Amino acid sequence: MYWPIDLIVLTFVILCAIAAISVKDLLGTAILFGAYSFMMCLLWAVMGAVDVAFTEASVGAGVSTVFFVAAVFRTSRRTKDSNF
Amino acid sequence: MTDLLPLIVAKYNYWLYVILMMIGLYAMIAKNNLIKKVVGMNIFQTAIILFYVSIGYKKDATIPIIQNAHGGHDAHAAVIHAIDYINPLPHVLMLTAIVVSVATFGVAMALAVRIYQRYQTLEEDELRMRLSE
Amino acid sequence: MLYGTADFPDWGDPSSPASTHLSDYYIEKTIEDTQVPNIVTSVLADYRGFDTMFETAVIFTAGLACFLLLRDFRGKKERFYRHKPTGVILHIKDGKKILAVGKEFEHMDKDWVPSDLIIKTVCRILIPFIQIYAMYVVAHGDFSPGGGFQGGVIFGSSLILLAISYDLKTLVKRIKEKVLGIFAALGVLIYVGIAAICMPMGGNFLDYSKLAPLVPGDPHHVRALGMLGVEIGVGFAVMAVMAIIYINIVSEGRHDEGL
Amino acid sequence: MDNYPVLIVVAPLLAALFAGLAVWIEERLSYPIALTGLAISVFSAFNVLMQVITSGPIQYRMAGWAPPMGIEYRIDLLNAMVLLMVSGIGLLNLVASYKSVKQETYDRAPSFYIVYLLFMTGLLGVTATGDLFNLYVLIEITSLTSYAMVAMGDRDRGPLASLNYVFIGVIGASFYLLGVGYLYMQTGSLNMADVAIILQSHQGSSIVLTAFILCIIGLWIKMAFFPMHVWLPNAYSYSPIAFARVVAPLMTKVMVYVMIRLMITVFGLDYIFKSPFFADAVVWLASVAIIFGAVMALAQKNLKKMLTYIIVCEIGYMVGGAWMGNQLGMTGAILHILNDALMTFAMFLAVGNIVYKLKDVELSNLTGLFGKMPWTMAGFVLAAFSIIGVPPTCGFFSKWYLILGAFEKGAYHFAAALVISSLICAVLFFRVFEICFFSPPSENSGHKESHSHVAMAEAPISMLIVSGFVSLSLIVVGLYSGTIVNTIIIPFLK
Amino acid sequence: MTISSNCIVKNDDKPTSTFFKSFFSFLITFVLMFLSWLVLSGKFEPLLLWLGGISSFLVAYYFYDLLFPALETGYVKIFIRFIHYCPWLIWEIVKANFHLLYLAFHPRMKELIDPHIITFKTNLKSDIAITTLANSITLTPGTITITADSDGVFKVHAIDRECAEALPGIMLEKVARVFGEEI
Amino acid sequence: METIISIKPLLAVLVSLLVIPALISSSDKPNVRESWIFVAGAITLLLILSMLPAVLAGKQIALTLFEFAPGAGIAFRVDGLGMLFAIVAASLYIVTSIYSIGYMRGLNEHGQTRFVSFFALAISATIGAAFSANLLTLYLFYEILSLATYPLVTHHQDETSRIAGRRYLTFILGTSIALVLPAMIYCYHVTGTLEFSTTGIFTGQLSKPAATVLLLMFVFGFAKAGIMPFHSWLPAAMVAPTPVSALLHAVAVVKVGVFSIVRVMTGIFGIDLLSHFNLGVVVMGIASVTILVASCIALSQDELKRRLAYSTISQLSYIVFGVALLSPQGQLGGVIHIAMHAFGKITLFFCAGAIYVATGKKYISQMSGLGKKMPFTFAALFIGALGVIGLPPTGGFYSKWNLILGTLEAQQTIFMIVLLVSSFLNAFYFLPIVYKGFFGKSEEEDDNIPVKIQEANLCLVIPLMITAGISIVLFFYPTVFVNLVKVGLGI
Repeated sequence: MYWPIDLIVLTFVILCAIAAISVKDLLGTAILFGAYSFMMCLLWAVMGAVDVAFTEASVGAGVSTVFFVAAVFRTSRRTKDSNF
Repeated sequence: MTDLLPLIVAKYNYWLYVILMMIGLYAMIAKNNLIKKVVGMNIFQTAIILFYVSIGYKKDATIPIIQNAHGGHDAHAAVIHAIDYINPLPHVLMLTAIVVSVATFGVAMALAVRIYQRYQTLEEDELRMRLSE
Repeated sequence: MLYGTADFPDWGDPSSPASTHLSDYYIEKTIEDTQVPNIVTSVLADYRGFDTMFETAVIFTAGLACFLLLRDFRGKKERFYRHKPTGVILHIKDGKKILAVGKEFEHMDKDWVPSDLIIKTVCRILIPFIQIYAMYVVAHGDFSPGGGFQGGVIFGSSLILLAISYDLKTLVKRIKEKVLGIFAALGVLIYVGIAAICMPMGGNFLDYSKLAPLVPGDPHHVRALGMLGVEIGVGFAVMAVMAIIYINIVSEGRHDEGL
Repeated sequence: MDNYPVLIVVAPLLAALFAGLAVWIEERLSYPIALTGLAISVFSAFNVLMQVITSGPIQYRMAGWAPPMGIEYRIDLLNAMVLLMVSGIGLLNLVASYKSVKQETYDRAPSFYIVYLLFMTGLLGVTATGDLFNLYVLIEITSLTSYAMVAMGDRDRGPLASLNYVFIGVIGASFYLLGVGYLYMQTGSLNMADVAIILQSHQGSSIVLTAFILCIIGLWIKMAFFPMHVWLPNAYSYSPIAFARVVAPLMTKVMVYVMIRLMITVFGLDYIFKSPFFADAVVWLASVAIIFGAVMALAQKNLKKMLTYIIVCEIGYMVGGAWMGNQLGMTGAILHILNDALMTFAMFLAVGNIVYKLKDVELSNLTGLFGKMPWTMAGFVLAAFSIIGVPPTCGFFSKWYLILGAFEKGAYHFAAALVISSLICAVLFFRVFEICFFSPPSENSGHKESHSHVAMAEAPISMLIVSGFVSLSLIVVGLYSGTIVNTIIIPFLK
Repeated sequence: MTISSNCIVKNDDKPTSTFFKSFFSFLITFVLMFLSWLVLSGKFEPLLLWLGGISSFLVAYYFYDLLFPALETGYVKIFIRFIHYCPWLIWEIVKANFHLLYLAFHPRMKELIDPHIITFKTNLKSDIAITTLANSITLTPGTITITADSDGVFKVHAIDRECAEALPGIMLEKVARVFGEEI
Repeated sequence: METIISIKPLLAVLVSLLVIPALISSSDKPNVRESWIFVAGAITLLLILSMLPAVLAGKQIALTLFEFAPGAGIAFRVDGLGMLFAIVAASLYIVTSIYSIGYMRGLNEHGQTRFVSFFALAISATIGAAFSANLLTLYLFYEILSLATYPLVTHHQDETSRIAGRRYLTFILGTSIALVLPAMIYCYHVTGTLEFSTTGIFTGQLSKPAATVLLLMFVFGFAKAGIMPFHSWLPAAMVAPTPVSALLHAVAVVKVGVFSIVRVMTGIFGIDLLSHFNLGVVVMGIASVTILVASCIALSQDELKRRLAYSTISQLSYIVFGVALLSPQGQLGGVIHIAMHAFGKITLFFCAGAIYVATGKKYISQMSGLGKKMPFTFAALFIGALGVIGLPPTGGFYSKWNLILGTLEAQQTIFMIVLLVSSFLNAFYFLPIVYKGFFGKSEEEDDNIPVKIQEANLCLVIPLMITAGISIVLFFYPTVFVNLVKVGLGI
């Protein structure tokens, strides 16, 4: 119904996804990953899947990110991964 | 080309899910860092969720919560038309899928921590070197 | 292979097969069958309740898996104590010696940062509200978006927030590992139990409508009540598991220190 | 009681939860609870099988909803057989595991049992369910539990193997989920029977084709079919033996079952074999898988690793048989699900006994085992013969049907691959026997009567009994394979 | 550098004297929780009310000491004064917003913006007062609290000299008044 | 043909099998253990003999145990051929048991319990093979026999036996899996049955090339028959203790191979089909090559047991040769050679074992003059040699005679020459041993001291006397066997 919003969010989703896997700082990845989840959640809210959006907001942007940060805290933050 | 354009436009959601999936798959295969791979895995899973949610979407329909039925007892007052509500089934399925993905994510992170404890690295090539020693 | 996509029905087409076969039934009959206006909840917890039961089991498994993988019952070798009034730090290298420390010393983490007062105070105030919101989400799954899982996650995050804003020891002291473990199992057990009770009551597995004699009130409402019970179970399990996973990851399973 | 079908699946789940609660009271309670749960499961499975044989397929509606709306369990002959097999093996392994779990996972034995029960729940559920999505959830339960178990095993390499397993497992499951999504998009239903009915009017659709390919590829990844097998050897050989004993025979076999179920019940054999090209390609691939698995097994120096490659090889048998496109091949594939599960189980039981005593199953360490552990080795030999395909062990009879199927289709390469792999297996196992039979040369000077009295060091009696029982069942099942084929498989295929 | 961990650990060693306090704390939390439940829910079915009651009870039982670690009689007063303080804060925020807009669109923006960090010490005692002040500073555009510790030492980042000079100033007085503390 | 349903064939197979637990449980009481063997052997033989009258009367005794597909299952059927083979195997089992007690105890071998247990298993499998009603059952017992003999071959558990065991399995198991199994399944695929029938099971489904390939797969696949080039396991297997070589590698194992080939040719293909496609000549050719080459190799062997092994290889081909003649006389001669050669060759092996136990000598070149020390043994050796060469007064003459008649009957003169040449070769490699034994001079022998008789112990000598005796008896009274063969082949 709101296809422009939809499209913009979709673009953001893809940008976030690509950024998340190509950043060298794993904490950055964590944050970008959270942003990705949040964008996804917005997208679903737009599509009317409120329950899914709610879940994704609490899980993807919330708990997953926390787990992620916790894991990075216990491992190393840097990665030698090249950009692509 | 003329046929292709409407094809792309009418189904852009589906195309984008394919792109996301490929990004996830790429990260899982090509990335050297295990945590990045886990991120790729999650992107892969969300892409599928996007796909399902897209299946359920209906134009000009509203969220699948029946509006005029609060209280439950006067439900029969209004007739409910299926066309007014978005298909709830994919949402249900995807709730489950999200749960599964977060469970997998947690386990994968725990594994990553374990690997780091043992080898002090999460880079695949270094791990391989350690293993072959 | 993925490009079978071209044959898809257009996005959002209301007459595509996906949205006409089953979903029509669900949308039109939910109220009649279950008296739950949130169709997602009714499908989740009733029509396809069996899926959800296993979904909860998946969560339980994940918690268990993290516990199994990371939980380390050995004490840490090194310990640090800080003398509160002076800030002098004692470093004890042999962990087997039990030091009888007075109240002035506190056990502290190796890479210790003083936790921020602002965050701490704000979280302190926020956490109870988050928790009541989580419970609200669980209880109102029938009417509005949300349900056991979301509520559980939110509740779990409130616990995690507690751990982050203070320190892990606070959380572990407050909610024992045992309690979390029991909650995790109990939550799933509530679900499976409710489902299983339907069998001796003469119904099929999960057939809440057969529970009517056990429940006071309107017998028509019994399915909704069943769903509510189930959601509460899910909430318990998810809450506990989220906390378990977090605690184990962040402390490498030692439950002593962490983010 | 009509609730047996669901009891098969729910009993282990309930037991897992009760064990999860009981652990906090008394750690030792978890084992009897687990035993009870699985015993109930086996009992129910047996009842269901009898019921199905006498009065046809059973439909069990969850929550009382009619099939396409709710989830149903549809148990026919094939299901019932696999259910009994899975629960039986689960129970037997549990009996055998008590000592080895204690030895291997000293401080987390209770958790082991809980995870084990959940794993069994998943497998049984996968077998029983008649709903495509429910299948996915259950597959995930089995996968998650196996990830945990694999990581629990070998302290050093376990976690890494497990993480790789996670990645590949997730890809596999996601492909399957995607396939189900495509199917759902085309049919609007998730119930297998319902989908099958609707699909008949959509035979030409490219969505259905994509769905089919995605589902099958997902399952192939999960069952470690040849090009997608890379995760299996590491994952299985690093997991604790008490778990390897059950995951090796069951996991892949249940996935093969799911593949056959999808082929027969959902898509329909007519649809699949309409164009011969695809099926031919799969049979070729299966032949390659068989040879590859056998050759790789030959290259291994560790007994556990060797066996894992044999699993890869056996998967090739079943996939090839199922895609043969004729009744004989399918019969062989189904019979081989049962037989292979039994013989791999027997094999791993014997290996479990050896591991219990030796800790390490590098081939070079096995010298003189026939003297030390004669009973264990007897079980090992029987299982090996079954894998080679020596009559009257059961492995021979499924091979028989598979080769017959190959002849009927004219797929001589597949028959050749079967024969060659049998030969390679023979070489493999006799190499092991040789090592075990001949003691190290230093002790072997002169023929003395005292030689025969090498100090026996057998595994605990509980493990031996199970091992012996299963090994003998190989012969019994082999001898009665005619009965099995005639009462279960043929009526099912008709 | 004292960590106020005493406020979250239950003082088990003197239960008799603290029981009453705890109970009050519990009661107030319970009431607060139940009120928020009602606000969220907006439904007054008996079932939901019961559930709300139970939930509030649970939260209050387990976590009463988070919200009100040590019961003080002045809480109600503080609450009322805090409500008075809010409009003023909002007005300050609005003012600061305009100031920032002015900065941002000023032609000599780069000269005007002169970020620096200032440190000052207050006499605020209670955690909650310090936090309130810190958050108020942060909420006001142009200034961000970097750290604040329990001794009342603040580190604030300000965007320009004008913002910096306004600190701690009147805001501190107001906050101190709200929490009944000396400046 | 009348068929009796009876459990006796099964019992005959099971007796030796069921005695194994008893053997194991009495492993530390050798006398008890050996008495168990005799009990089992006697019961087996009695069971078999009790079926003899019925079989001679032209009846068949059948029992179907498991039918796992139509026409394929585990089923027993006793006919003349099977009866002949079973009698030979069971009676020689008893004799060999006596012998093996003497041999094993004489050499103080290790692992005797294991030895006797697997021996019993092997016998059980042999009788099972003899009584099998279809190719599947035959294959089953064939495989069991292969596997059961492996621990016997590698009994010494040293490096030589390891290599021998490897070769043994490679040939036996390899060929059976790679050749027999596919061939068998192909037969089933084409015909839908594997039951032996006197007319063959094929009814025109096979083309000549297919039939040829199939037949060759069977002939080479049953490598226990030692058809060249799949023969070299047999000399290698001679590292086994002599009772094993005697019973298994002169009677049970190798004869099961030959028996299987005979069964396949007569019961699966059918004489008519073979003669229709003229396939007999192909088999005969292969057999002739084996006969001649093996005889020549035997000439050059110095180790007695190896010479005997090569002799066995060549003699086995006689049997295949005889059946492939496709004429009644030839078949009679071939099949009866199973029995005649068995008694002759086992005598020879017994002698070799007895010499080894008594003097520790393995090589023929060392045996000069031994005949004076061990006259009974060498006498038996002489009789056995006559039997194998095919000279009167031994049973071997009877079978050779019939074979030659058969070649004439089939008008295959070239093959008659093969037979004659090989007989000469046989004589060349056997008679010198006997001659040297009696008339040669051993190196440590001193003319002045009168030779003392130094026979091996009685347990060794009596069996070889018995078998030598039977060889001679068979020359005069071959009727039972002849009748059995005639009943079995329907000629």
